[in-house]
Amino acid sequence: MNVMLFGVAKDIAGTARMQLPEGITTAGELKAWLLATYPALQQLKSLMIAVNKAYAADGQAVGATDEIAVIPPVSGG
Amino acid sequence: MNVMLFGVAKDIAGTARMQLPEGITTAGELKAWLLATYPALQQLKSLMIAVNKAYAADGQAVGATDEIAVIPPVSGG
Amino acid sequence: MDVLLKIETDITIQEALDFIHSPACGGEVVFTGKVRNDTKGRAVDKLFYEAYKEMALSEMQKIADDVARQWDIKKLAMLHAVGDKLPGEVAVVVAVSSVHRGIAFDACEYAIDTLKATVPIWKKEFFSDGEVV
Amino acid sequence: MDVLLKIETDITIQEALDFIHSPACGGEVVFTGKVRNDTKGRAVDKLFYEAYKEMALSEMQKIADDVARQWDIKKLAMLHAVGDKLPGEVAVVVAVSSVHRGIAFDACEYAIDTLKATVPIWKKEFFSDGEVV
Repeated sequence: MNVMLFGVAKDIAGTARMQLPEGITTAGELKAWLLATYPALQQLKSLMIAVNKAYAADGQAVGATDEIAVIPPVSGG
Repeated sequence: MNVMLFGVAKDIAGTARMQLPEGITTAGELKAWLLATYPALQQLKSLMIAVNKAYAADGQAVGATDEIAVIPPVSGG
Repeated sequence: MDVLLKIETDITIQEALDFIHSPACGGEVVFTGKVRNDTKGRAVDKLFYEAYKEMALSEMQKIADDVARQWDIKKLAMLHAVGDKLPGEVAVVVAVSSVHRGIAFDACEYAIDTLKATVPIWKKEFFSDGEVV
Repeated sequence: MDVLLKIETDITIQEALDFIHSPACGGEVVFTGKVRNDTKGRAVDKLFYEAYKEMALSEMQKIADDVARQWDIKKLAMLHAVGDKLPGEVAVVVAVSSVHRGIAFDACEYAIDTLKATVPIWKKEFFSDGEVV
Protein backbone atom coordinates (compact mmCIF):
# COMPACT_ATOMS: atom_id res chain seq x y z
CA MET A 1 0.00 0.00 0.00
CA ASN A 2 2.77 2.42 -0.91
CA VAL A 3 0.71 4.58 -3.30
CA MET A 4 -1.19 7.48 -1.68
CA LEU A 5 -3.98 9.35 -3.46
CA PHE A 6 -4.97 12.92 -2.61
CA GLY A 7 -7.77 15.36 -3.28
CA VAL A 8 -10.13 14.58 -6.13
CA ALA A 9 -7.89 11.68 -7.26
CA LYS A 10 -8.71 9.97 -3.98
CA ASP A 11 -12.42 10.64 -4.51
CA ILE A 12 -12.36 9.28 -8.08
CA ALA A 13 -10.41 6.13 -7.19
CA GLY A 14 -12.47 5.70 -4.03
CA THR A 15 -9.42 5.00 -1.91
CA ALA A 16 -6.63 6.93 -0.20
CA ARG A 17 -4.06 4.13 -0.57
CA MET A 18 -3.29 1.31 -2.96
CA GLN A 19 -0.53 -1.15 -3.77
CA LEU A 20 1.72 -0.29 -6.70
CA PRO A 21 0.18 -2.42 -9.48
CA GLU A 22 2.18 -5.45 -10.71
CA GLY A 23 4.43 -4.72 -13.65
CA ILE A 24 4.55 -0.94 -13.17
CA THR A 25 8.18 0.24 -13.10
CA THR A 26 8.06 3.98 -13.89
CA ALA A 27 6.03 7.05 -12.84
CA GLY A 28 4.76 7.41 -16.42
CA GLU A 29 3.51 3.82 -16.48
CA LEU A 30 1.69 4.39 -13.18
CA LYS A 31 0.04 7.52 -14.53
CA ALA A 32 -1.07 5.68 -17.70
CA TRP A 33 -2.42 2.81 -15.59
CA LEU A 34 -4.39 5.22 -13.37
CA LEU A 35 -5.87 7.10 -16.35
CA ALA A 36 -6.93 3.79 -17.94
CA THR A 37 -8.29 2.30 -14.72
CA TYR A 38 -10.13 5.44 -13.54
CA PRO A 39 -11.13 7.28 -16.75
CA ALA A 40 -12.61 10.21 -14.76
CA LEU A 41 -9.00 11.18 -13.97
CA GLN A 42 -8.63 12.12 -17.65
CA GLN A 43 -10.89 15.11 -17.00
CA LEU A 44 -8.41 16.70 -14.57
CA LYS A 45 -6.22 19.54 -15.80
CA SER A 46 -3.16 17.67 -14.62
CA LEU A 47 -2.14 14.50 -12.82
CA MET A 48 1.31 14.33 -11.30
CA ILE A 49 3.18 11.52 -9.64
CA ALA A 50 5.48 12.20 -6.70
CA VAL A 51 8.14 9.72 -5.65
CA ASN A 52 9.60 10.02 -2.17
CA LYS A 53 8.04 13.48 -1.68
CA ALA A 54 9.25 15.06 -4.92
CA TYR A 55 7.52 15.50 -8.29
CA ALA A 56 8.67 12.74 -10.65
CA ALA A 57 9.31 12.83 -14.40
CA ASP A 58 7.59 10.12 -16.46
CA GLY A 59 10.78 8.12 -16.79
CA GLN A 60 11.56 7.96 -13.07
CA ALA A 61 11.70 4.41 -11.69
CA VAL A 62 9.14 3.39 -9.06
CA GLY A 63 9.20 0.32 -6.86
CA ALA A 64 7.57 -1.31 -3.86
CA THR A 65 9.84 0.50 -1.39
CA ASP A 66 9.14 4.01 -2.69
CA GLU A 67 6.63 6.41 -1.17
CA ILE A 68 4.47 7.26 -4.17
CA ALA A 69 1.75 9.94 -4.34
CA VAL A 70 -0.93 10.68 -6.94
CA ILE A 71 -1.31 14.44 -7.14
CA PRO A 72 -4.29 16.09 -8.85
CA PRO A 73 -4.20 19.87 -9.48
CA VAL A 74 -3.24 21.55 -6.23
CA SER A 75 -5.57 24.20 -4.79
CA GLY A 76 -3.98 25.57 -1.66
CA GLY A 77 -4.02 29.20 -0.59
CA MET B 1 2.09 84.50 10.02
CA ASN B 2 0.25 82.47 7.38
CA VAL B 3 3.32 80.74 5.91
CA MET B 4 4.38 77.48 7.63
CA LEU B 5 7.78 75.88 7.09
CA PHE B 6 8.43 72.19 7.57
CA GLY B 7 11.34 69.76 7.87
CA VAL B 8 14.73 70.99 6.76
CA ALA B 9 13.17 74.18 5.30
CA LYS B 10 12.18 75.13 8.84
CA ASP B 11 15.73 74.39 10.06
CA ILE B 12 17.32 76.45 7.27
CA ALA B 13 15.01 79.45 7.74
CA GLY B 14 15.23 79.12 11.51
CA THR B 15 11.50 79.53 11.95
CA ALA B 16 8.33 77.44 11.65
CA ARG B 17 6.13 80.38 10.64
CA MET B 18 6.47 83.68 8.84
CA GLN B 19 4.32 86.39 7.30
CA LEU B 20 3.84 86.27 3.55
CA PRO B 21 6.42 88.85 2.38
CA GLU B 22 5.11 92.16 0.99
CA GLY B 23 4.64 92.21 -2.77
CA ILE B 24 4.52 88.38 -3.19
CA THR B 25 1.40 87.40 -5.16
CA THR B 26 2.08 83.89 -6.53
CA ALA B 27 3.52 80.58 -5.27
CA GLY B 28 6.39 80.90 -7.76
CA GLU B 29 7.29 84.35 -6.46
CA LEU B 30 7.31 83.05 -2.90
CA LYS B 31 9.58 80.16 -3.89
CA ALA B 32 11.98 82.57 -5.64
CA TRP B 33 11.96 84.85 -2.61
CA LEU B 34 12.73 81.93 -0.27
CA LEU B 35 15.60 80.63 -2.45
CA ALA B 36 17.12 84.15 -2.60
CA THR B 37 16.62 84.87 1.11
CA TYR B 38 17.83 81.45 2.36
CA PRO B 39 20.36 80.28 -0.25
CA ALA B 40 20.85 76.92 1.54
CA LEU B 41 17.37 75.99 0.27
CA GLN B 42 18.91 75.84 -3.22
CA GLN B 43 20.72 72.68 -2.19
CA LEU B 44 17.47 70.76 -1.67
CA LYS B 45 16.34 68.35 -4.36
CA SER B 46 12.98 70.10 -4.46
CA LEU B 47 11.04 72.87 -2.78
CA MET B 48 7.28 72.91 -3.15
CA ILE B 49 4.68 75.42 -2.07
CA ALA B 50 1.28 74.25 -0.85
CA VAL B 51 -1.68 76.59 -0.75
CA ASN B 52 -4.65 75.67 1.42
CA LYS B 53 -3.32 72.11 1.88
CA ALA B 54 -2.71 71.29 -1.78
CA TYR B 55 0.46 71.47 -3.88
CA ALA B 56 0.47 74.72 -5.87
CA ALA B 57 1.75 75.43 -9.38
CA ASP B 58 4.08 78.42 -9.72
CA GLY B 59 1.37 80.60 -11.17
CA GLN B 60 -1.13 80.05 -8.36
CA ALA B 61 -2.14 83.23 -6.52
CA VAL B 62 -1.27 83.53 -2.83
CA GLY B 63 -2.55 86.11 -0.35
CA ALA B 64 -2.70 86.98 3.32
CA THR B 65 -5.77 84.81 3.92
CA ASP B 66 -4.33 81.63 2.42
CA GLU B 67 -2.76 78.84 4.47
CA ILE B 68 0.64 78.51 2.79
CA ALA B 69 3.24 75.80 3.43
CA VAL B 70 6.89 75.47 2.38
CA ILE B 71 7.54 71.81 1.63
CA PRO B 72 11.05 70.40 1.30
CA PRO B 73 11.51 66.84 -0.06
CA VAL B 74 9.17 64.56 1.88
CA SER B 75 10.64 61.54 3.69
CA GLY B 76 7.79 59.66 5.29
CA GLY B 77 7.55 55.88 5.43
CA MET C 1 17.67 34.04 5.28
CA ASP C 2 15.66 32.77 8.27
CA VAL C 3 12.70 30.60 7.30
CA LEU C 4 9.55 29.54 9.15
CA LEU C 5 7.42 26.86 7.44
CA LYS C 6 4.27 25.52 9.01
CA ILE C 7 1.26 23.42 8.02
CA GLU C 8 -1.12 23.16 10.97
CA THR C 9 -4.81 23.25 11.89
CA ASP C 10 -4.50 26.76 13.26
CA ILE C 11 -2.23 29.47 11.96
CA THR C 12 -2.23 33.18 12.77
CA ILE C 13 -0.97 36.30 11.03
CA GLN C 14 0.61 37.34 14.32
CA GLU C 15 3.05 34.42 14.47
CA ALA C 16 4.26 35.29 10.97
CA LEU C 17 4.64 38.97 11.95
CA ASP C 18 6.54 37.99 15.10
CA PHE C 19 8.88 35.74 13.12
CA ILE C 20 9.81 38.27 10.44
CA HIS C 21 10.28 41.19 12.84
CA SER C 22 13.82 42.55 12.88
CA PRO C 23 15.21 46.00 13.75
CA ALA C 24 17.57 45.60 10.80
CA CYS C 25 14.67 45.40 8.31
CA GLY C 26 12.73 48.44 7.19
CA GLY C 27 10.16 46.70 5.01
CA GLU C 28 7.71 43.91 5.69
CA VAL C 29 5.16 42.58 3.22
CA VAL C 30 2.53 40.11 4.36
CA PHE C 31 0.01 38.31 2.18
CA THR C 32 -2.93 36.67 3.89
CA GLY C 33 -5.37 34.41 2.09
CA LYS C 34 -8.69 34.04 3.85
CA VAL C 35 -11.71 31.87 3.15
CA ARG C 36 -14.23 33.86 1.14
CA ASN C 37 -17.95 33.61 1.81
CA ASP C 38 -18.62 33.06 -1.88
CA THR C 39 -17.07 31.54 -4.98
CA LYS C 40 -18.26 32.92 -8.29
CA GLY C 41 -21.49 34.14 -6.71
CA ARG C 42 -22.29 30.93 -4.81
CA ALA C 43 -22.41 31.13 -1.02
CA VAL C 44 -19.76 29.03 0.73
CA ASP C 45 -20.30 27.46 4.16
CA LYS C 46 -16.73 26.24 4.70
CA LEU C 47 -13.62 24.91 3.06
CA PHE C 48 -11.69 21.79 3.95
CA TYR C 49 -7.94 21.82 3.31
CA GLU C 50 -5.98 18.58 2.98
CA ALA C 51 -2.19 18.49 2.68
CA TYR C 52 0.41 15.90 1.77
CA LYS C 53 2.24 17.46 4.64
CA GLU C 54 5.81 16.22 4.34
CA MET C 55 6.01 16.88 0.62
CA ALA C 56 4.23 20.22 1.06
CA LEU C 57 6.87 21.34 3.57
CA SER C 58 9.58 20.14 1.18
CA GLU C 59 8.06 22.15 -1.70
CA MET C 60 7.73 25.19 0.58
CA GLN C 61 11.43 24.85 1.40
CA LYS C 62 12.19 24.85 -2.34
CA ILE C 63 10.27 28.13 -2.67
CA ALA C 64 12.27 29.55 0.24
CA ASP C 65 15.49 28.47 -1.49
CA ASP C 66 14.35 30.17 -4.71
CA VAL C 67 13.51 33.37 -2.82
CA ALA C 68 16.91 33.39 -1.10
CA ARG C 69 18.62 32.92 -4.46
CA GLN C 70 16.74 35.75 -6.18
CA TRP C 71 16.43 38.48 -3.54
CA ASP C 72 18.14 39.83 -0.46
CA ILE C 73 15.30 38.87 1.87
CA LYS C 74 16.17 38.53 5.56
CA LYS C 75 13.21 36.50 6.85
CA LEU C 76 10.43 34.48 5.24
CA ALA C 77 7.44 32.80 6.86
CA MET C 78 5.03 30.53 4.97
CA LEU C 79 2.09 29.12 6.92
CA HIS C 80 -0.82 27.07 5.57
CA ALA C 81 -3.87 25.89 7.46
CA VAL C 82 -5.41 22.42 7.13
CA GLY C 83 -8.82 21.02 8.13
CA ASP C 84 -12.15 22.84 8.20
CA LYS C 85 -11.99 26.60 7.70
CA LEU C 86 -14.93 28.99 7.86
CA PRO C 87 -15.39 32.20 5.83
CA GLY C 88 -13.10 34.90 7.19
CA GLU C 89 -10.61 32.42 8.65
CA VAL C 90 -6.97 32.43 7.62
CA ALA C 91 -5.95 29.80 5.05
CA VAL C 92 -2.43 30.92 4.19
CA VAL C 93 0.09 33.55 5.29
CA VAL C 94 3.28 34.50 3.42
CA ALA C 95 5.42 37.14 5.13
CA VAL C 96 8.81 38.56 4.22
CA SER C 97 11.09 41.22 5.65
CA SER C 98 13.94 42.97 3.92
CA VAL C 99 16.01 46.11 4.19
CA HIS C 100 14.24 47.68 1.20
CA ARG C 101 10.60 47.44 0.25
CA GLY C 102 10.51 46.84 -3.52
CA ILE C 103 12.02 43.38 -3.34
CA ALA C 104 9.78 42.51 -0.39
CA PHE C 105 6.71 42.90 -2.61
CA ASP C 106 8.35 40.90 -5.42
CA ALA C 107 9.46 38.07 -3.14
CA CYS C 108 6.14 37.82 -1.31
CA GLU C 109 4.13 37.68 -4.53
CA TYR C 110 6.51 35.10 -6.03
CA ALA C 111 6.22 32.93 -2.92
CA ILE C 112 2.40 32.90 -2.78
CA ASP C 113 2.05 32.43 -6.56
CA THR C 114 4.48 29.48 -6.50
CA LEU C 115 2.91 28.02 -3.37
CA LYS C 116 -0.47 27.95 -5.10
CA ALA C 117 1.05 26.28 -8.17
CA THR C 118 3.31 23.63 -6.66
CA VAL C 119 2.61 22.87 -2.99
CA PRO C 120 0.48 19.71 -2.60
CA ILE C 121 -2.47 21.08 -0.68
CA TRP C 122 -6.07 20.69 -1.81
CA LYS C 123 -9.30 22.36 -0.85
CA LYS C 124 -12.86 21.12 -0.93
CA GLU C 125 -15.56 23.76 -1.12
CA PHE C 126 -18.79 23.14 0.80
CA PHE C 127 -21.42 25.33 -0.82
CA SER C 128 -24.50 26.51 1.05
CA ASP C 129 -26.69 24.82 -1.59
CA GLY C 130 -25.30 21.45 -0.44
CA GLU C 131 -22.84 20.77 -3.25
CA VAL C 132 -19.26 19.81 -2.43
CA VAL C 133 -16.54 20.47 -5.01
CA MET D 1 -13.98 51.12 -1.15
CA ASP D 2 -13.75 51.63 2.63
CA VAL D 3 -10.81 53.78 3.70
CA LEU D 4 -9.05 54.28 7.04
CA LEU D 5 -6.50 57.12 7.17
CA LYS D 6 -4.57 57.94 10.33
CA ILE D 7 -1.59 60.04 11.39
CA GLU D 8 -0.98 59.53 15.09
CA THR D 9 1.77 59.06 17.66
CA ASP D 10 1.04 55.36 17.95
CA ILE D 11 -0.14 53.11 15.17
CA THR D 12 -0.34 49.32 15.07
CA ILE D 13 -0.41 46.70 12.34
CA GLN D 14 -3.34 45.09 14.14
CA GLU D 15 -5.70 48.05 13.71
CA ALA D 16 -4.99 47.97 9.96
CA LEU D 17 -5.61 44.20 9.84
CA ASP D 18 -8.84 44.62 11.79
CA PHE D 19 -10.04 47.34 9.43
CA ILE D 20 -9.40 45.49 6.17
CA HIS D 21 -10.84 42.17 7.36
CA SER D 22 -13.87 41.04 5.40
CA PRO D 23 -15.32 37.57 4.75
CA ALA D 24 -15.94 38.69 1.16
CA CYS D 25 -12.22 39.23 0.52
CA GLY D 26 -9.82 36.41 -0.14
CA GLY D 27 -6.60 38.38 -0.35
CA GLU D 28 -4.97 40.85 2.00
CA VAL D 29 -1.60 42.52 1.43
CA VAL D 30 -0.01 44.54 4.19
CA PHE D 31 3.15 46.62 3.95
CA THR D 32 4.80 47.71 7.18
CA GLY D 33 7.68 50.16 7.30
CA LYS D 34 9.68 49.98 10.50
CA VAL D 35 12.53 52.07 11.82
CA ARG D 36 15.83 50.41 10.96
CA ASN D 37 18.72 50.33 13.39
CA ASP D 38 21.08 51.60 10.71
CA THR D 39 21.12 53.81 7.61
CA LYS D 40 23.89 53.08 5.11
CA GLY D 41 26.01 51.43 7.76
CA ARG D 42 25.58 54.10 10.45
CA ALA D 43 23.85 53.11 13.68
CA VAL D 44 20.55 54.92 14.29
CA ASP D 45 19.26 55.72 17.80
CA LYS D 46 15.85 56.99 16.77
CA LEU D 47 13.85 58.80 14.13
CA PHE D 48 11.58 61.77 14.60
CA TYR D 49 8.61 62.08 12.21
CA GLU D 50 6.89 65.42 11.65
CA ALA D 51 3.74 65.77 9.55
CA TYR D 52 1.76 68.62 8.03
CA LYS D 53 -1.13 66.61 9.27
CA GLU D 54 -4.17 68.07 7.53
CA MET D 55 -2.49 68.20 4.14
CA ALA D 56 -0.96 64.75 4.69
CA LEU D 57 -4.42 63.29 5.30
CA SER D 58 -5.68 65.10 2.20
CA GLU D 59 -2.82 63.64 0.08
CA MET D 60 -3.51 60.19 1.54
CA GLN D 61 -7.14 60.56 0.49
CA LYS D 62 -5.97 61.37 -3.05
CA ILE D 63 -3.96 58.13 -3.05
CA ALA D 64 -7.04 56.27 -1.86
CA ASP D 65 -9.07 57.84 -4.67
CA ASP D 66 -6.40 56.79 -7.20
CA VAL D 67 -6.42 53.23 -5.85
CA ALA D 68 -10.22 53.05 -6.05
CA ARG D 69 -10.09 54.30 -9.65
CA GLN D 70 -7.46 51.78 -10.77
CA TRP D 71 -8.33 48.55 -8.96
CA ASP D 72 -11.25 46.67 -7.44
CA ILE D 73 -9.96 46.99 -3.87
CA LYS D 74 -12.56 46.62 -1.11
CA LYS D 75 -10.72 48.16 1.84
CA LEU D 76 -7.62 50.28 2.25
CA ALA D 77 -5.90 51.43 5.44
CA MET D 78 -3.00 53.91 5.49
CA LEU D 79 -1.47 54.75 8.86
CA HIS D 80 1.60 56.84 9.56
CA ALA D 81 3.27 57.45 12.90
CA VAL D 82 4.60 60.83 14.09
CA GLY D 83 6.97 61.79 16.88
CA ASP D 84 9.95 59.83 18.21
CA LYS D 85 10.26 56.27 16.90
CA LEU D 86 12.89 53.74 17.98
CA PRO D 87 14.45 51.01 15.82
CA GLY D 88 11.95 48.20 15.30
CA GLU D 89 8.93 50.46 15.83
CA VAL D 90 6.25 50.85 13.18
CA ALA D 91 6.48 54.03 11.06
CA VAL D 92 3.90 53.28 8.37
CA VAL D 93 1.31 50.63 7.53
CA VAL D 94 -0.51 50.26 4.21
CA ALA D 95 -3.05 47.45 4.05
CA VAL D 96 -5.49 46.42 1.33
CA SER D 97 -8.02 43.66 0.87
CA SER D 98 -9.57 42.47 -2.34
CA VAL D 99 -11.33 39.47 -3.78
CA HIS D 100 -8.24 38.46 -5.77
CA ARG D 101 -4.63 38.68 -4.74
CA GLY D 102 -2.73 40.04 -7.76
CA ILE D 103 -4.32 43.49 -7.64
CA ALA D 104 -3.87 43.60 -3.87
CA PHE D 105 -0.08 43.50 -4.35
CA ASP D 106 -0.24 46.13 -7.10
CA ALA D 107 -2.48 48.49 -5.13
CA CYS D 108 -0.50 48.17 -1.90
CA GLU D 109 2.82 48.85 -3.62
CA TYR D 110 1.33 51.80 -5.51
CA ALA D 111 -0.06 53.27 -2.29
CA ILE D 112 3.20 53.07 -0.30
CA ASP D 113 5.32 54.29 -3.25
CA THR D 114 3.03 57.27 -3.76
CA LEU D 115 2.78 57.98 -0.03
CA LYS D 116 6.57 58.22 0.17
CA ALA D 117 6.64 60.56 -2.83
CA THR D 118 3.79 62.97 -2.11
CA VAL D 119 2.56 62.93 1.50
CA PRO D 120 4.04 65.83 3.53
CA ILE D 121 5.77 63.91 6.30
CA TRP D 122 9.44 64.36 7.19
CA LYS D 123 11.85 62.33 9.24
CA LYS D 124 14.93 63.37 11.15
CA GLU D 125 17.52 60.68 11.77
CA PHE D 126 19.36 60.72 15.10
CA PHE D 127 22.57 58.77 14.56
CA SER D 128 24.41 57.07 17.40
CA ASP D 129 27.49 59.17 16.59
CA GLY D 130 25.54 62.28 17.57
CA GLU D 131 24.71 63.65 14.14
CA VAL D 132 21.16 64.62 13.28
CA VAL D 133 20.09 64.65 9.63
